Amino acid sequence: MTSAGDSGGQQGVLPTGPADERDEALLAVNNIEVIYDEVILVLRGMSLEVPRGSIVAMLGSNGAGKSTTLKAISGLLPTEHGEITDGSITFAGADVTAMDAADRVRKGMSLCMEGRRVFEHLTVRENLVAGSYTRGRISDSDLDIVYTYFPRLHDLRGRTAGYLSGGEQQMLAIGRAMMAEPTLLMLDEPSLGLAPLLVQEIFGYIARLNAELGTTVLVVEQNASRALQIAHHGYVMEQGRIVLDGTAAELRENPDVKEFYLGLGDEGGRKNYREVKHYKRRKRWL
Amino acid sequence: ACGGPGAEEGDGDGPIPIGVISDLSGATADVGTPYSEGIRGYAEWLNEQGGIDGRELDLNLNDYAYDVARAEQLYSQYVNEGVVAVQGWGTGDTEALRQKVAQDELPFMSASYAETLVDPEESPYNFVVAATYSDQMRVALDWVASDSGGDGSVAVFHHDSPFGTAPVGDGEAYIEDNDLGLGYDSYAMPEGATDYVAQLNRAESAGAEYVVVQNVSSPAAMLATNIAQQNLDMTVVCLNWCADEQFIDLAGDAAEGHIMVQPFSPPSDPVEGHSEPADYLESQGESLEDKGLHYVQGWYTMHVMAEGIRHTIDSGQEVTGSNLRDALRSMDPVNTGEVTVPISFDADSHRGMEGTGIYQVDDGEMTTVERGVTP
Amino acid sequence: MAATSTGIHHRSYASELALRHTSAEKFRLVLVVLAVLAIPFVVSPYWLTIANQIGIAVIGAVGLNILVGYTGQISLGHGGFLAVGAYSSAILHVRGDLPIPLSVLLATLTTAVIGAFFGIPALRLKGLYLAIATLASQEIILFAVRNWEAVTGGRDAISVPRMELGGFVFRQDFHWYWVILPIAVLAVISARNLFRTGLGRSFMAVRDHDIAASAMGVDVTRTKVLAFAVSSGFAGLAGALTAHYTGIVTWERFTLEESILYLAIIIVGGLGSISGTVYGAIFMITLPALITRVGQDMQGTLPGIAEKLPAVQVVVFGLVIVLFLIFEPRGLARIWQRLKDYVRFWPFRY
Amino acid sequence: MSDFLQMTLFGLSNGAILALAALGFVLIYKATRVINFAQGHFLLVGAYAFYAAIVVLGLHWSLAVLVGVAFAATLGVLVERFVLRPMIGEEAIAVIMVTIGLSSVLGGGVQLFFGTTPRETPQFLPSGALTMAGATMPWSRVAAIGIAAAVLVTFSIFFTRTRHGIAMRAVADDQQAALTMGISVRRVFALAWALAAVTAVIGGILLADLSGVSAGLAGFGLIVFPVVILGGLDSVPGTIVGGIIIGLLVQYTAGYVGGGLEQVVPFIVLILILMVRPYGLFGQTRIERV
Amino acid sequence: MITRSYRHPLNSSRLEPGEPLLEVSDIRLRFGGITALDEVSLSVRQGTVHAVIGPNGAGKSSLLNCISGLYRPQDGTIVVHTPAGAHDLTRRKPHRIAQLGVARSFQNIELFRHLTVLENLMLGRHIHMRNRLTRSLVWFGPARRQELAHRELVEEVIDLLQIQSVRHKPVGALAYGFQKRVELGRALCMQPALLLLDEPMAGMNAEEKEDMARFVLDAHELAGVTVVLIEHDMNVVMDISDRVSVLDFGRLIADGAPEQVSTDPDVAKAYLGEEVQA
Ligand SMILES: Nc1ncnc2c1ncn2[C@@H]1O[C@H](COP(=O)(O)OP(=O)(O)OP(=O)(O)O)[C@@H](O)[C@H]1O
Ligand SMILES: Nc1ncnc2c1ncn2[C@@H]1O[C@H](COP(=O)(O)OP(=O)(O)OP(=O)(O)O)[C@@H](O)[C@H]1O
Ligand SMILES: [Mg+2]
Ligand SMILES: [Mg+2]
Repeated sequence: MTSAGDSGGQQGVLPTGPADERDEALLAVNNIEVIYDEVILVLRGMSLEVPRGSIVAMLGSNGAGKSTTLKAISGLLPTEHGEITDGSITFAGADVTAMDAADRVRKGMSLCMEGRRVFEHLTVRENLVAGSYTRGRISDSDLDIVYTYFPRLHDLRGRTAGYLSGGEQQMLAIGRAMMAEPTLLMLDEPSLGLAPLLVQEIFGYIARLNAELGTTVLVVEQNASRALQIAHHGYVMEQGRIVLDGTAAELRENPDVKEFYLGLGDEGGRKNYREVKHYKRRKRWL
Repeated sequence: ACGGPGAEEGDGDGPIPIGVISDLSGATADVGTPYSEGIRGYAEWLNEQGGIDGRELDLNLNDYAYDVARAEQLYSQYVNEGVVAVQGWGTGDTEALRQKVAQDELPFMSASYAETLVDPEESPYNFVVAATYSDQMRVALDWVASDSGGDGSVAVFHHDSPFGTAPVGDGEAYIEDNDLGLGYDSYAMPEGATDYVAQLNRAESAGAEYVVVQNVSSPAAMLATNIAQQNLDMTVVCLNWCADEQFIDLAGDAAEGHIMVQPFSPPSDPVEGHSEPADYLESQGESLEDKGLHYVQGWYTMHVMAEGIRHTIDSGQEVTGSNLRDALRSMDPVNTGEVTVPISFDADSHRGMEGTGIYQVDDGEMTTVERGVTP
Repeated sequence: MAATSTGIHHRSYASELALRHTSAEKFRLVLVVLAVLAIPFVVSPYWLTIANQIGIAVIGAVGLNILVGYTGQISLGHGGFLAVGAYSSAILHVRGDLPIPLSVLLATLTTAVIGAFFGIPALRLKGLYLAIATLASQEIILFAVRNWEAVTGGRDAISVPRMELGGFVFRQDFHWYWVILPIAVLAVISARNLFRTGLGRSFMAVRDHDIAASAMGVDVTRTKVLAFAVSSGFAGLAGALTAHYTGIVTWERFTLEESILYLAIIIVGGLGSISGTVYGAIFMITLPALITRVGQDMQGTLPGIAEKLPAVQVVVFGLVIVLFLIFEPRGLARIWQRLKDYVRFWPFRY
Repeated sequence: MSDFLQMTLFGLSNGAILALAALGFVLIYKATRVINFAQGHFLLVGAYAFYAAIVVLGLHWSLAVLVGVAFAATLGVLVERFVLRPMIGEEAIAVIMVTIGLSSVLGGGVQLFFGTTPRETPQFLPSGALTMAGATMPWSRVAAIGIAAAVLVTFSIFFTRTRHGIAMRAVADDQQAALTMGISVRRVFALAWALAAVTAVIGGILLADLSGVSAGLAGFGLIVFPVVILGGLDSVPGTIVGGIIIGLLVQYTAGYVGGGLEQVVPFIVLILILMVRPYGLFGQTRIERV
Repeated sequence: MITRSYRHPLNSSRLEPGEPLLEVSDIRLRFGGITALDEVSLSVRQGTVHAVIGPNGAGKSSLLNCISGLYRPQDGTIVVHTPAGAHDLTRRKPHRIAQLGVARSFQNIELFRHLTVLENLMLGRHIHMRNRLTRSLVWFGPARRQELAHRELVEEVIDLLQIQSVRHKPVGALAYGFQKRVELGRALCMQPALLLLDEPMAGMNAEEKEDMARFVLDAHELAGVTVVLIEHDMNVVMDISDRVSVLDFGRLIADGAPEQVSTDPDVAKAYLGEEVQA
């Protein structure tokens, strides 16, 4: 925990990568439309850009299609009876819309899926080895980078992953995604179910990763205040399309974002959960 | 018969429809295929000869894959098409259809030679064209008794099914009734076994010197191989469905010296009756040696049925199921040119014959020990 | 799936619980009923045999679907339970001289009890382990049938006299059609009923998540055993009908292949769908017959193919199943659903 | 005593072949969570391929083995590509049904080419027999034990030690997650099927040597089920132990009890053991957390 | 505050507010070498919202699982009080515990995926229904009447949770937030005496959390249901709970009123870190 604790100081500090490099879009999603089961239209013209070297946060209520977007980007839709019926996705200048999911990982896109999804019957160590699959043979010392960020995983390395607690599994999932050494790391709700201390650590870690290794990060997150603290840019998604975007700072000041995502009252102070009304203003950007 | 709508009886001068239920792809397809080809071959040959009194046999032959439900479907289709008789195959389907053929009055011949089928009281429309399994067993036991000088011991290795157990009980009774003084034990041969060493060991401990096999060729050949490998001093006596060329081919040297009880004489022991199928096959560019004795068996089973039809027509009757049955019962014994003993039925018994041949494997051939042996 | 419930509004919970809602659905039902009633008068006895076999298969397969599709317990032992039903009813009728309706009923109950007994491994086993354990029960039942000669007559078949009710003898498929059809319809309806009540829901809850089900107060043990009992009860009924319909009971009819056929029916039809079971039974029973038919026709036109035909038929049979499942692994029920949706939402795609 | 030894030796050799045949199930299950009901038919196809290479093409047996293995591997890959791949992500039981359909296609295919007559085995394993303490055991069976042991040990190591072995197990756990690791689920599946087909060929060849080449070989697939389950569906060492237990059990029952009981004894023992160990002797426990 | 009235009482516990409802004493739970719970004792009183917090892997879910009978602690007792007396839960099967009115939701959403929302909620009624095979097969008559009768309470819960629109959808196809609500609803349909909620608000944005908090409070305030709540969001915990227990590595390190616990240095060190309290 020591190393992660250090990263606390990085929060909110913009990463230091060269500006011009950051401006070039590493990932561009152009107007995609996604349909599940040939009938359920989930994404309706979704567009998004992730500049190289930046951290981009995506917010949105449950069911808005955030996970679907990430699955579309990483090529997982065919495994769920979903397909991209329109639009395109480019990564590092190449069109990857129809590329096989495994090949995308080889190209440097790595997704850490929602809900942990560790390999239950494998040990922690074997999970990490599986994560490094695209890198060919690795030695045990290659695992150290993950162990330094998550010392707990080192202690648990011989344990069967399925028996870890929720938070431990989440660490493992992120560590495993790291092992592929991605250029673009996509995280789907990394703080889900984590204790405050760990949330803090993980966001610190994401920021550090971005700053130290230059990894581009696209993070979907419900903990909007955390996400907007480390992100450079943010998108808000509703019902299958982007309804708002801007720099993180702009979004933090937007009144709607404040109310719906940051849980702040009109006066800017935090609302008390006990006092929230039954029938509230329900604004949608549609 | 209850043919239902659209059924046309095989009357008039048109072809005579006959249904055939064959196993061409199921569990017993290895022997079912040549048997079925024999049936078809005979019909084609007969039709080339001008049929019966100018009327051709119209075979409707289908595979039922040894599946009783499929046999029922096919049977029902045949009834619907107005067949006058049916050639069936296995024990399961023959049993399952026994009541129906009686009700529909369709003579039914099959390759299941269980003793229960020869009693017209129980199965009025079933005709057994060969010596029954029980008769074959009796002949085998007589042979064992004389070969051993009256104090041998027999182990019956049988398929674990009605087919396999059909002669087991009768064999035991036969030993007792005739004071043959033979030891007698039976062993089921589990499906899919890769050896029968354990069973053989038990049989050996029980003192068995003769192994009567009521099963098909492949397991019988494996049994013979095991006996050879274990250097056991046992003589195999194969009944009907393993008494064939396949057994010899599969067992190779291990088959030498073993005995076979087989009502139909094999092509390797040419008799007059082989020339017709052999010539016919030659005209088709094939040979009887390749097809083997089950072809002959199918051929002459169909021959018996055809003779029944000829007798019906000759006696001025319409060709219907019940007339055909009466004809089969009343006609002269069918001569098969020494392939079998003459075949005949009467109102009290549908046992076509009692006599069977005994063969011995010698130098990879079935050589005749004796023909027409009766228990 | 999401699209299916749109467009219909209910005024009471009661109307919502009905099985048919729209007039189109009711109209379709009337058509189906008319067709089913007309069948025996228009088709040949051959197709009537198939219809009867389908009817029996529907009963047995509904039972299997209750267990596999709705309760999530894979079973490879259905053939064994059919055997128990067939033998019980035959023995009760032939040796015990019970009238057939009674012997069939008792056979159904006996099979249910035996099924419950063989369901006990399900309390500990899951998935494929359970599947193989049920395969074991199949083998054990058939072994018992073959060797318990005093009761079952051993390896030989039991011959069952033709059914006679009030002096009327059921000889033909035409007669049997009117026996099998109502029973099959009742079986289908009662299964549908089961799954709109709490009991049926608890079956599905155990399938989807047995831990959560137990936390909801569902007694998982009881539910699983009950599912086995109900399922085998249906199998017993189907087996008993087979016995009297074919007039012969032999164990050879109830081998593993039979179990697999029944599994094929519910998978091709659609797991967890009663109507799918009916489609599946029709499909799987008719398919071999159709293939044979086509083969016969080809025999005339392509004489050379005659010897190869059986092998070709086997290949085609397998191929149809494979292609079918590749095309729609969720079965015929799903295809039918899609067709209906397509018509309903036409010309809009979404 | 010599009877006992005799039965033990035969039990062991049968067990070895059972284990080898079971290995094919395990390989496929481990990677794809599918029980391949066509495994018996792979055995059949393998035996016929070998037979064809030796008898029809007239090759030396060592070449024929290579041809058989190559043929099987190709078949495995093709089957995966065209039959199993479209089923990725479907319910296990639907996939099982596909393999049942597949078995029908394979069985019919073999019949199409080779007919229904059983063929004599091309003898290639050493003939003659090993005699010890009054028991005789053909050399071919001794060789079978050796071959089976070698294949099984190789695979045990593969799964626990190598990266590809781990990838295979990862795919079995969670295909989607494996995809996000860049593990090509397709390639893993193809590999699993190819390997399973290859083990089936080896099993088929050994089996054919003992019992001849005929359609009956396919039935072996079913006899193997108790072995697979007893050992634990996903355990390579489990297949060895399971194979040996069942092999011996069948021999002893046949030898000492008889009456056809040997056919059900494996199943009865299987149920008893499963009641105590629901995942077989070595199978991995399903993890259920809430 | 707008109040709503209910035709059906959602709370089936007849104890007076403030009386001890659940008493966990010295339970110890081990998995192989790991001790998930180590001599944990706590007492939940009727009519309170009792939060359990702690770092990941501290044993919070394990505690809930022990209460609902899914795990069996090696030592200790867990007692639920009803007017009829005290019941030890440690040797009871889960479904028997559910029959005592202990309802729960799960951390990772354990709904019946292939069933519709309605069916899931109706399953919540299971303990109150009598299921007879013959009646079910016949449907007309008692079975149908029973379905209709229980449907009324279920519809009330549907209204409460505002999930009318998805009533007939299979829950597997629902968005996460709805699934969470359905899970809560399923537990409420049991008319619980004690409601155990394992991270009901995980993965939600502020707005959705507000809704969820509202639903929990509705059940608590309007129906008087006693709630045990595991939650990581300290704001929620602070706002809605009456009492907080803190677990760390299987041990209870603090237990008390929210304000008291949040200022405890041990808790801050183990759990909160330098969490900014806005
Ligand atoms: N496999 C699927 N089949 C059908 N519909 C799906 C599937 N996956 C998602 N959906 C639907 O797509 C919509 C968007 O789902 P998605 O998981 O992308 O939302 P999300 O924004 O990630 O929500 P959350 O915050 O709850 O994770 C939802 O309405 C969901 O019901
Ligand atoms: N079924 C089980 N088998 C083995 N170990 C288990 C099991 N369930 C829980 N554990 C272990 O017990 C410990 C406590 O787990 P638990 O799930 O109760 O934690 P938690 O407090 O709920 O954490 P989180 O906030 O991450 O959900 C963990 O170390 C976990 O690995
Ligand atoms: Mg999501
Ligand atoms: Mg937890």
